[in-house]
Parts: sequence; C-alpha cells; structure tokens
Amino acid sequence: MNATLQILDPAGRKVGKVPKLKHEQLLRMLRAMLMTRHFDDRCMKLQRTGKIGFSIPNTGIEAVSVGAAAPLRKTDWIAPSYRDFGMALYLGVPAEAMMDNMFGNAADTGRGRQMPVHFSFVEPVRYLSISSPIGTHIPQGVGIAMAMRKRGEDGVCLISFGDGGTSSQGFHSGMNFAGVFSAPAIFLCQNNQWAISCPLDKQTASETIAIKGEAYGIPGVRVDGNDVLAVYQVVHDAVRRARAGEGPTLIEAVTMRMGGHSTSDDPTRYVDKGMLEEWREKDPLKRFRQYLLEEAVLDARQIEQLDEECAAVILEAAKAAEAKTRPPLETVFTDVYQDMPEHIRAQREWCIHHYSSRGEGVNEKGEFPL
Amino acid sequence: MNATLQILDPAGRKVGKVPKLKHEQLLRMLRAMLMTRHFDDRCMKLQRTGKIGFSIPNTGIEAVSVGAAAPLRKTDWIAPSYRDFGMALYLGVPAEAMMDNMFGNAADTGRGRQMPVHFSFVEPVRYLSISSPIGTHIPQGVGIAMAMRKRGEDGVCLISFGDGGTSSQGFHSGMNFAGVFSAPAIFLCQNNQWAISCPLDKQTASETIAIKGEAYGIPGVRVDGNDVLAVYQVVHDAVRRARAGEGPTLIEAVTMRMGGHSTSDDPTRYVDKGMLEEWREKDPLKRFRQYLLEEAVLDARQIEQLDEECAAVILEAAKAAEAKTRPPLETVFTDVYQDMPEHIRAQREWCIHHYSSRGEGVNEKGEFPL
Amino acid sequence: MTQLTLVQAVNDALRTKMREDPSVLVLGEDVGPKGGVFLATEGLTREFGEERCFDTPLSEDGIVGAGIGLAMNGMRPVCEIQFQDFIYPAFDQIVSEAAKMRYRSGGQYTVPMVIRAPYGGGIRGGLYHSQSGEAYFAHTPGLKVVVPSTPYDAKGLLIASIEDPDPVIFLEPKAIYRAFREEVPEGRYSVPLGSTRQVREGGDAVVFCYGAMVPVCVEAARRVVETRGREARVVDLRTLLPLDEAAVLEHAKECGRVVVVHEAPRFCGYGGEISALIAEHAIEYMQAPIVRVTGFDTPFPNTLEHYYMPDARRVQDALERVLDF
Amino acid sequence: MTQLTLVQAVNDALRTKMREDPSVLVLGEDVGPKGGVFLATEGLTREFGEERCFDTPLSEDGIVGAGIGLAMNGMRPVCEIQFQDFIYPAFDQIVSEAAKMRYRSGGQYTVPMVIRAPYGGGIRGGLYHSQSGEAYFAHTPGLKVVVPSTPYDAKGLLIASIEDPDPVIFLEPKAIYRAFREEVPEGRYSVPLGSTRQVREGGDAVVFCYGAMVPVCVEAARRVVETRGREARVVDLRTLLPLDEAAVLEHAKECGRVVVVHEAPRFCGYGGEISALIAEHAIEYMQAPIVRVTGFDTPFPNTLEHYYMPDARRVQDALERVLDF
Ligand SMILES: Cc1ncc(C[n+]2csc(CCOP(=O)(O)OP(=O)(O)O)c2C)c(N)n1
Ligand SMILES: Cc1ncc(C[n+]2csc(CCOP(=O)(O)OP(=O)(O)O)c2C)c(N)n1
Ligand SMILES: [Mg+2]
Ligand SMILES: [Mg+2]
Repeated sequence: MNATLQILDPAGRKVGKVPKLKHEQLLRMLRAMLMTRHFDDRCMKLQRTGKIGFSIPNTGIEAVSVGAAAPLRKTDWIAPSYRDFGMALYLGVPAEAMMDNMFGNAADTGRGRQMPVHFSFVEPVRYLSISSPIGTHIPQGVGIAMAMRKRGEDGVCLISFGDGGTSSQGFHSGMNFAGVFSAPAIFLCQNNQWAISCPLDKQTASETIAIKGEAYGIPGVRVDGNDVLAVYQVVHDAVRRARAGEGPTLIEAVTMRMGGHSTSDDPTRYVDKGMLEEWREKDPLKRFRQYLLEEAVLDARQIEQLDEECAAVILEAAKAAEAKTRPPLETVFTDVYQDMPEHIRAQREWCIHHYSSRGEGVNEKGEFPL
Repeated sequence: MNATLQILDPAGRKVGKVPKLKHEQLLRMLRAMLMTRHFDDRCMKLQRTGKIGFSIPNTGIEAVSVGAAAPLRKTDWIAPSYRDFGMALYLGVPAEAMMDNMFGNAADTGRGRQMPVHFSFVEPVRYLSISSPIGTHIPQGVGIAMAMRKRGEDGVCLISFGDGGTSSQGFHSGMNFAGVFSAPAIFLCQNNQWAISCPLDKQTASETIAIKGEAYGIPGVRVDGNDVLAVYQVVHDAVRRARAGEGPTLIEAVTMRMGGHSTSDDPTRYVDKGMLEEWREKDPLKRFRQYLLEEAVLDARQIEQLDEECAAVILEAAKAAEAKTRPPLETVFTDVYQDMPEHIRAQREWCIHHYSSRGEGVNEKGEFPL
Repeated sequence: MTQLTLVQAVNDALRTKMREDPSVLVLGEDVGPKGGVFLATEGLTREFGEERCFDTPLSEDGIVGAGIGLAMNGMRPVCEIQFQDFIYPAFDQIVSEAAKMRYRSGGQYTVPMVIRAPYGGGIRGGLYHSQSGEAYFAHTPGLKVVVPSTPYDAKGLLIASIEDPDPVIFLEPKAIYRAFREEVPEGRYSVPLGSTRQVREGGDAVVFCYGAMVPVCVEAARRVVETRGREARVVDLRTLLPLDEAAVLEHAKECGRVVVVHEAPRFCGYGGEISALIAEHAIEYMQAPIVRVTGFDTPFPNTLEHYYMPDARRVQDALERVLDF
Repeated sequence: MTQLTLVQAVNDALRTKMREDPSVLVLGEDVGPKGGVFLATEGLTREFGEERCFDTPLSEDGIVGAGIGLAMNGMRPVCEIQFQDFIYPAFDQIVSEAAKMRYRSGGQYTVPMVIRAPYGGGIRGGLYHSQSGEAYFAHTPGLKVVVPSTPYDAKGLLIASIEDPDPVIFLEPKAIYRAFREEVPEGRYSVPLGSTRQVREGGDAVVFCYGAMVPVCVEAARRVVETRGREARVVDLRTLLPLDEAAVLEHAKECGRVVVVHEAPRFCGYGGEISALIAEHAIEYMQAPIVRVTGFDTPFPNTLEHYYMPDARRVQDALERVLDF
C-alpha cells in the first residue's frame, strides 16, 4: 500500500528530501499557519462569549491547508472545505474579510446569509463559496478544472474535503468525471480520522483513502498531514502534473482533528483522550517552527514576534468586523436571481414596509440604522 | 492487476479447474441459458410485430445471469438488473409470469404498471422488483443482506448491475456500506462494454471494474462473463464467503452486449462491427454446449431437443400472456399505500365513473370486459 | 407520565418501540455513541447495542437505500437525516424507490420505514440548517408526511409512523425541540396518521398550520381577540400527506375565512394545496381571500432569519386582513 | 424559415447558440455520437467536436455538478438529463447548489446553466419514463422553470434560457416532440422567460396549462363551443418560475371561471399554486370553483396510462362544470 510521505518528523528533523523553497516563502507559510491558529483561537473565544454563533476548529490541521495552498497561483481555483482557513490566509484573503463572515455582517461577501465559516472569495484568489452539504463542491471543482482546459489555460482546481466526504456522492461522481476527462484537479482529502463522531473505520473499510483513486484511474498519494513541507511537496507535484495535462491526483493528508467537530460538538463523548495526547505530539506548527529554527531561517525571538503580530492582526480583524452593522433587510431578497422577479420584489416591498412601519430597527430602504 | 478467470475457452475447451457439478445441474444451467435466448428472441419478435412495446436484449450475456444464479438457494435474494432474464429462469420463475410482465396484463405481478422487463417476483425466489433508475437497488440489496445477518440467517443478496451502473451513486453508497458493515452481498457487475452508447473507457478511467473494490475494502474478482462455469465458480466462492460472515465480494463479469441497448436503440450508430464479430466467436451458449458434448453430458440430439422444447415453452408462454386481459382500471389506484387514503379513493371512484359512464370499455368495477 | 420536551418525546418513542419490537432499528450519522447532534437518539446504542442503533458512513443515499432494503427484508428501520437540508442526496431513493416500491411490485415488496429529519428555521442555521422541504415530499404519492408540534404528538405520531406499513417522512420542528415540556404518557400509545388537531377554538376564521408555526399561530389568534375581538380557530394539520381533506374543508366552511401558515417559501409550497382544495370545494363559503403567510421566495438567510420566518405579528396581520375584508 | 418538430427546434436552438457562442457546451448521457435518445443533440458532436458536445459517465450528479463548475468558470453548459425521471440523483446539486450559489456568495459565483429534460407521459414509459416533476423545481427559489409547448417557443425559450444568467430547468414535453411541425425562423431569436402566451381567445372561462397539455386544452375548449356555446380562453404558462402572476390574475379576473391543467399528480402540484394565487388575489372575481384537472395521486402507470393522463374529455368536463356552476 501507499507509503506515507514525511519530510519533517514530529520533532522537526528532516527525514526526507526537502523541497527547494525560498526563505520568504517558508516565512509566508509559517505566518499563514500562525494566522490560522490565532484565527481559530479567536473564533472559539468569540463563540464562547456569545459574539458569534458558531465556529469550526482548525487547530492541528494548519499544515494541510497551508501546505496545499502554497504551490498554487492566484489564477488557480480552490474548492475548499470549511476546515481550510489556512488556504485563504496563505493566499492573502484579509482576516477581516473572513471575520466579516464569522459575524455575518453587512461587509460579509455572502451578505450574512450563511452560517459562520462559510466563506466566499473571488479576490485575491477564487476561493469557492463554501457549502454545508458535504461533497457537492467536488464535481463542481472538476467542472471548474474542465473549463480551464477547454479554454486552453493551464490553471488547476484544488478540491478539499474530509474523510467523511469520501462517502458522499460528490466524491464518487467528481473523481469519476476527473478520471474520464483528465481534469486538472487536485483532490485533497484531509483525513482527520473523524466525521463528527464517526471514526474512520466506520466511514470506510478501504485500507487507505489514497487507494480509492484506483477506482477512478487516479493516482493516490498519502502524506503526513502535519508536515507542511511534505504536503507542499505532494501538492506541488500534483499541480505540476495537472498543469502539464497529465490529469488529476488524489492526496490523502493524514492528520487529526484536535478539537470538537464544531463549537456545538462535545468530542469527549466519543474521542479517546489517549488519541488526542498522541497526536498533540505531532503538532504541525511546533514541528515547522523547530525546523525553521534549526535551519536558522528565523530565530526564536523573530518567531515570537511574528506570532504576536499575527495575534494582533486577528484581534483587530475581529474588532473591526464586530463593529460593522448587520446586512440591510433588503439583502434577504437580492441575489436570488440576477434580476429580481416581480414576486420577490413584491415580497421585499411588503417586508420592508411591514417592519419599518412598526419601527423595528429598519428604515424604508431596509437598512438597519445601527 | 486482477487476472480474468476462465474455465472454458471460446471453443469450449477446459483451460481451468472445472467446478464439481452434477449432470442434473449442468443440464439445468443449459436449459436456463436456452430459455433465456428464446425468451429474448421471442420478445424481439413480439416487439417488432407491435405486440409489446419494448424489450431489453439479453443475448450474449446468458452465462453471467445463469452462472450467478446457480450457486444461490431459494432463500437468498436477488437484486437484479433488467438484463437478468437468466436468473429468474434458472431459479424457476415461470416464463409465462415473465411474459405477463412483457405484456403488462392483468396477471403481471406488477399489475402492468411498469414497462416490460421490469419484473418482480417473490416466488420461487426473491427477485426484487426491477427499477428503471440505475443503481438504486445496490444499497437496497446491501440493506437486504444486512437484515439477514441481523436475524442470524446465513442468506446472501446477489446484486447485479452494468458497467454504467458503477458510476451511479447507489454503487458508491452500496459498496461502502457493504464494506463497513461486512454485509453478505455479492456485487455482480455485468461489464458488457457499453452503457447505451457510452463505451467503457468513457464510463471510467479505472483499469478494471474489479479494482473498484479496493476503494471499499472489498475483494474484486474478474471473470470471463461468457464462460458459465467460471461465473459459477467465482459467484460460488463469493457466496460461501458471504455465508461464512466474511463479507462482500465485487465480481466483474467481462462480456459484450450483442444487440442494441433496447428495442428502441440503433447500435450501428456507435458500435463497431468488428467488435461484434470478435465477440460473436465467444458466444457463451456455443461454448457451454461444446463442453457438454465433449464431456458427454448430453449428445447433440438431446441438446437439439432441449432447445426445441425451450422454444416451445416460451412460445406458449407468450401466447398465454397475450390472451390475458389488461389490468382493471382500479389498479391505477391500488398499492399506492396499504390502505387507500380518502383522496385516492375519491379519484378512483371519479375515474371509474367517468370512463364507464361513457362506455369506454370499462365497467363500474373498473374491469375491462375483454 | 413525565414532563418531556419534544426531542425527548422522540427519544422516548424510539425507545418504546425498540423495547417492544426487535425489528425496529435506528441508523444514521452520529446516532450511536454521540446520540445524534440533537440527542434524539441518546442512550439507544447503550441500551440496544450496535446492531440496533448504529452510525453510518456519511451518505444519505446509503442510509435510505440500505434502510429500504432492511425494511423490505423484515426490519422496521428508522433513518435519521441529520438536518432535513441534507436529505437531497437521498431524494432519488425516497421519491423513486421508497415511494413507488409497493406500486410497482403490486404489493410484493413494501417499505415500512421512517425517515426522521429535523427541519425549519430559528436556530441561526442559514441556508442549509433551516429549510422546510415538506412540499417536495407531500407532492410524492406513496409517501406519508408527518409533522408534530407537541411532545405528546411527537411520541404518538412517531410510534404510529414506525407501525405504519408505508414509508413515512417524519419532520421534526427543531426550533421547538426544547421550547416547552408536556405530560407524555409512558409506554406505547399512538396518534393516528391522517388526522388533524384543533389547537384553539374559534369560529371567525381558521388558521391552518403545522410544526413550529403552531405556537406562533396560537399567539397570533390570541392577539386578534385583543385587536379585533374575534376568535380564530387554529388547526394543526399534523399529517400533511395523506391529509384529512374533509376536516380541512369542514373547518374552512364553518369559518369562512382562512389563513394558511408555513415557514417554507410560498411559491408552490404546501400552503398552495390547502388554498387550492378550498378554492375547489368550498369557494362559495369564502368571505375573504385565502391568505398565505410563509417564508419568502428566497433561500433561507442567517443573520436576518427572524425577518424571514413568519412570526405572530405577520400571522396576526393576515388574520386581521381576512377578518376586516 | 423551416418546418420543424419540437425536438428539431430544440436541436436547432442548441446549434444556433453553439455557432454563436463558443462557451456553449452540451453534456449528458448519449448526447454525443448517438445524438441523444430522442435525437435532440443529433449532429452536434460532428459539427462542434467532442470538446463542445460530449457523453458523460452515468451520473446525473456528475453531469449537473460538473455543469455547475463549468458555468461558474465561464462556460454556458446545457446539461441533458435523459428522462426527467432520472434527475433525482442530481437533486442535491440542483436544489442545494445551482439554486443557491448566487445567494450564498452574494453574487460572486453564478450558475448560468440549462438543464434540459424530456418530461411527461404518453409514450408508454410507466413509472420512470413519464413523470412530471415541475413542482419540485418550481418550489425552489433560485431556479427558473421553463416548459415549451410548440416548436417556435421551444427554440426561442431555449435560446433565452441559455442566455439567462441563472440556472434554468428546461422541461420538454416528449409526448409532443414529434406531434406536429411549425414554421421556425432560422438563426437566433428568443422568447423572453417569464411571459405567458394566450393560445386561444375566449372570455367565458380560462384554462391555464403548459407543455403537452396545451393541445389537449385547446381541443377541450373547441368542444365546449359545441356543447355549451361558450368560449374558453387557453393560456400557456410557458415559464412556471418566475411566473407572470400579473397575467394569470388578469386572465382569471377577466374570465371569472378557471380551470388548471397538468399531468403531474394533483396533491401539492403546480396547479395548486395557480389556484392559491387566484384565491388570494382575485377570489372576489370568481364565479365558480377553481377546478384542477391533473394526473391522479398515484405513481404513473403503464398499460393504463391513457386513463391516468388528463385528456380533452376530462378538461371539457371541468370546463362544463365551471361554466354550468
Ligand atoms: C450531505 C450532508 N450530510 C450530513 C452533513 C452533516 N455534517 C456536517 S460535517 C459532517 C462530518 C464531515 O466529516 P469530514 O468530511 O471528515 O470532515 P471534517 O469535519 O472531519 O473536516 C457531517 C456529517 C452535511 N453537512 N452534509
Ligand atoms: C439514473 C439513470 N440515469 C439514466 C438512465 C437511462 N439509462 C437506462 S440504461 C442506461 C445504461 C446502463 O448501462 P449499464 O449499467 O452498463 O447496463 P447495460 O444496459 O449495459 O446492461 C441508461 C443511461 C437510467 N435508467 N437511470
Ligand atoms: Mg474528518
Ligand atoms: Mg453495460
């Protein structure tokens, strides 16, 4: 069976061939990982203090998202899962734009229509609007990739999902289409051992996730998902193949969800403590930090400083997002279609009049005054 | 990759280990194959002469259905595809009962509600009501198999589908559930190279169908689908494993659809003639007949006689079915629920009154007088 | 007798039937050790073991497809769909298979199965944790569609659904899962499918509703006593398919003024059927337009969900409109 | 100008748009060399190559899912679903994704895609080659639902659908694919979405219908002239969502007597919406019950399908009933 690629061991020691990366880029990766962790921490706090309704822990899986984003160009597309804060942050989505979504405020690109962590961005990278239904974005990502080839472009689409996502119909149809049409797609499975409370061995009887590629004629690769350099390497190779017209790759990044499924979940009901302890040793940030110190890319003080800087950026972002108004009432009715049909127009007018005429904190235009 | 099991080569020569089968059973298999071919022929004629509306060619794939049915017990279940005449005929479903469905007459177990070839039987074997939507019966068959284990029975469910069916969501969910729950299911893919006009290489990029088992931790086996003894052998082994609680098997029976997809299809638009010629040499009946002659199980005259007898049985069945009345009008309204709700009762009454009051060949009870 | 919330009553119904009938099974995502994301199946795996209450892979098609097979082969499966919004991967199995199995096989194969799913808004779930898809199922002959609005009914209707010989879509109003408690008898009892429940008396108008909208409509009716001095009847439909059409028409004729309320979008929603029934069979009794109060014809929003969902004031407005007509 | 059947007009529309706009693609099962099981895509692969008209694996989820991706990334895919009955594996992609993409992304991502599917009875197709699922889609905000009834409209509406910025479910009445020919202009023209078409004049009653029921209703109206000496108007709704509600209400008010006709089952069907609209906004104009003529509330049968489907006589009956009221 597929071996699992590792470049840095849990102690940060080199155990494989290190990809050639400039210091600048290593720094950027570290920064994105730190940003991700702080973003996650902050959201947990915001949720616990009742300022936002919900979040999805990303701690422990920063290496997957960041390592996978790093080989991409800004013209590539990402069809992310909800556990991919790191991809957006690495590629330059402002933390404040993400926080706008966490608060569902008027500045949220999704106009506060979705739950928190359901981001949507087109700038600086195509980070596809996240959907709650599991797996639906997988064939979509394949279609996106097919379109690029039809136009003769060499872009790729990175499609990210969980181990649970491999059971969805979207995984099956998406992988199958990608195989048949040789789409420039990279399938990245973040195998964090759990789908809410369902452990991997109740999710699938297959030996690994990577081997599932066989069913679609797609090469499968296994990688240590807590090793950002290894993730970088396998995604980099897959991207190169895809750009060259050599077709898709399935990557299984083996990692562990270090918290609950979401802020609504109590994992102590089903996750064994020992398992968490074991994985805590394999922390991706600790490992990468150690490597950077040993390679003298940064010293401890510089890392400390970067960490503080990231924490501050995130805190500022949260504050800024919190201060923004809710979306105007009229956003309930816009964006259903490009042109608003009559029946929706009538409902909008009725609704705004209904609430504003009773002084419900909304004026005739459907804006909230505060 | 999985080798393809063959026991009889196209000329009927033994090239592998022959399963121990009594003469009686070999005879029964031959008979079912002959019945299948005659049933198919007859239906083609009935369709061409406008007596029935539709049929699905089964010629060339008799070995798959019959070889797979032979290792079963009558207490096992079959979740068939529409190209499995042979399973029903082998296990003792009367040809007339099948013809009743082809004519959609009052004696049809499905009360003439489905198109032809959508059989449903509970006697003498559970031959699950065939559905047009591709793949839906696959997870159902897995559920059927799971139920047997829950009751501590050692029954199995044989689930049959085409190469096209492997792309359906039912294949994915069914295989996955069977792997995880170790269901006593046998997945039989009749790989006849085509899904209507879609050739196998546009259906999937996987090396074989059998290898798709890997994605679900299910062993995959490839067999020459035109070799009834080989099919018997692999299904027999899979059934034994399933009964013993060792879980499911995926079997790929490699064969070729020797006619159109259905009577509505014109395969000359897309099937290469050479391909047909090549496969005609591999005919499963010719091969098995040759083997039986060589082994002196039967002589040529006996086979000839059996063939004529089968033709006669089928002709009689068709005549008998043709002579039966259409289903009574009230069958439009029954069997929606066990107990007819008021709104359907009202529609039934209205409908029968509406048509009978105008002398539309239906009396007050909703029966057709002829 | 104990005081139970609606979700506890669901749990009690499952436990009661599982104790009584070994063929009753529960399957779905996270229904095992976790006890379901709303805890509707809490403790069932502990009491009945993994063979009777078990987690499945993340595939609604598999849950319902395997459920159909289990049902055809002698079991009484209760499938949980984590949120009704996630039922659509199973839509083919439900609409093409469960609903049509008895018909197409002339009754040889049947699907005595329940599909439970929390539905509706009010928990800040946005587009995909708030939907009300009842109209899709109510338009599908062969299915039954049940929506309880109280703990008592939840238990009694769920037991009746499990005992029913045909597939039942059992939609649970998650907004009121824990909104209030009610006396719920211990042990088995059932509330027959296909009967409506008059929640509030009144003869000046009638409000037809179900699920989480029932308390909203009762509140609206109360307000109308104050604002108009008129008494509106409130009828909980409970079983959306098969509907007790005779009862609906009777109420409509007696009151002459009708309001229909649901959370789902208006266009082609379930309310349209109620209006149409009345317009076909009792129009001559109508003294006012038949007014629908529904979600808007948009997806379900998040931050502004309370402006999307019908509330007592909107229902009150509608009642006043038909009363003033 | 050429005389085309409805299915030829569909083919012509595809060809016209593919010639004009290189981003227009056709994908589906058997749409390539075979030209589709109804030959709606005949010759397209030959003319435009495999990159522009191509066969897919047997997965409606894949067809629509990939179609959505193609649409989001600059293409104009036209997905063929071989029979509307087989659309349900794609229901999640259609209802959860295509319909909600613009909304949930604040317009950042959009899905200009057409899903074509032959629908309806009349070809002895039984349960699974005869269904009319328009109500499922019409209840889904974010979709448009279009049903042509003539070759001219088929071409013009399909072109408008391909040019539309939002996802369109384009349901083709297969019973009349080849029923008659009509003059169809060559080249591009479009029939705007959202407008109804008055097929027959008359002021004594109005019949609302669409698809294959249109000729049936026209025939019924003709007969009523003979039996009652009254003139029934026939209105083809053409776009079921968004519906031209103003036109429907206007017709209803002018005629005072309404019949609604479709093949799909009655309960919670599309006809209910028409009745409900009128009962809400024009009930005071009604001089008779609003009568629906529909398929029965059962699955679609095979041998007896002609007793299941509404025919001119049933519509005539309904017209006489509202006229005699
Ligand atoms: C179709 C569908 N079914 C169920 C759910 C509920 N649900 C949300 S996340 C989740 C588990 C996903 O697990 P996995 O794919 O491994 O991703 P992870 O959360 O571990 O990153 C489930 C069952 C859903 N969102 N969509
Ligand atoms: C869900 C679904 N989509 C499309 C169809 C139309 N259809 C009927 S048979 C068929 C091809 C099936 O091919 P395969 O599974 O290989 O079986 P074969 O006919 O070759 O035996 C198709 C596309 C269908 N019946 N169901
Ligand atoms: Mg996971
Ligand atoms: Mg095939």
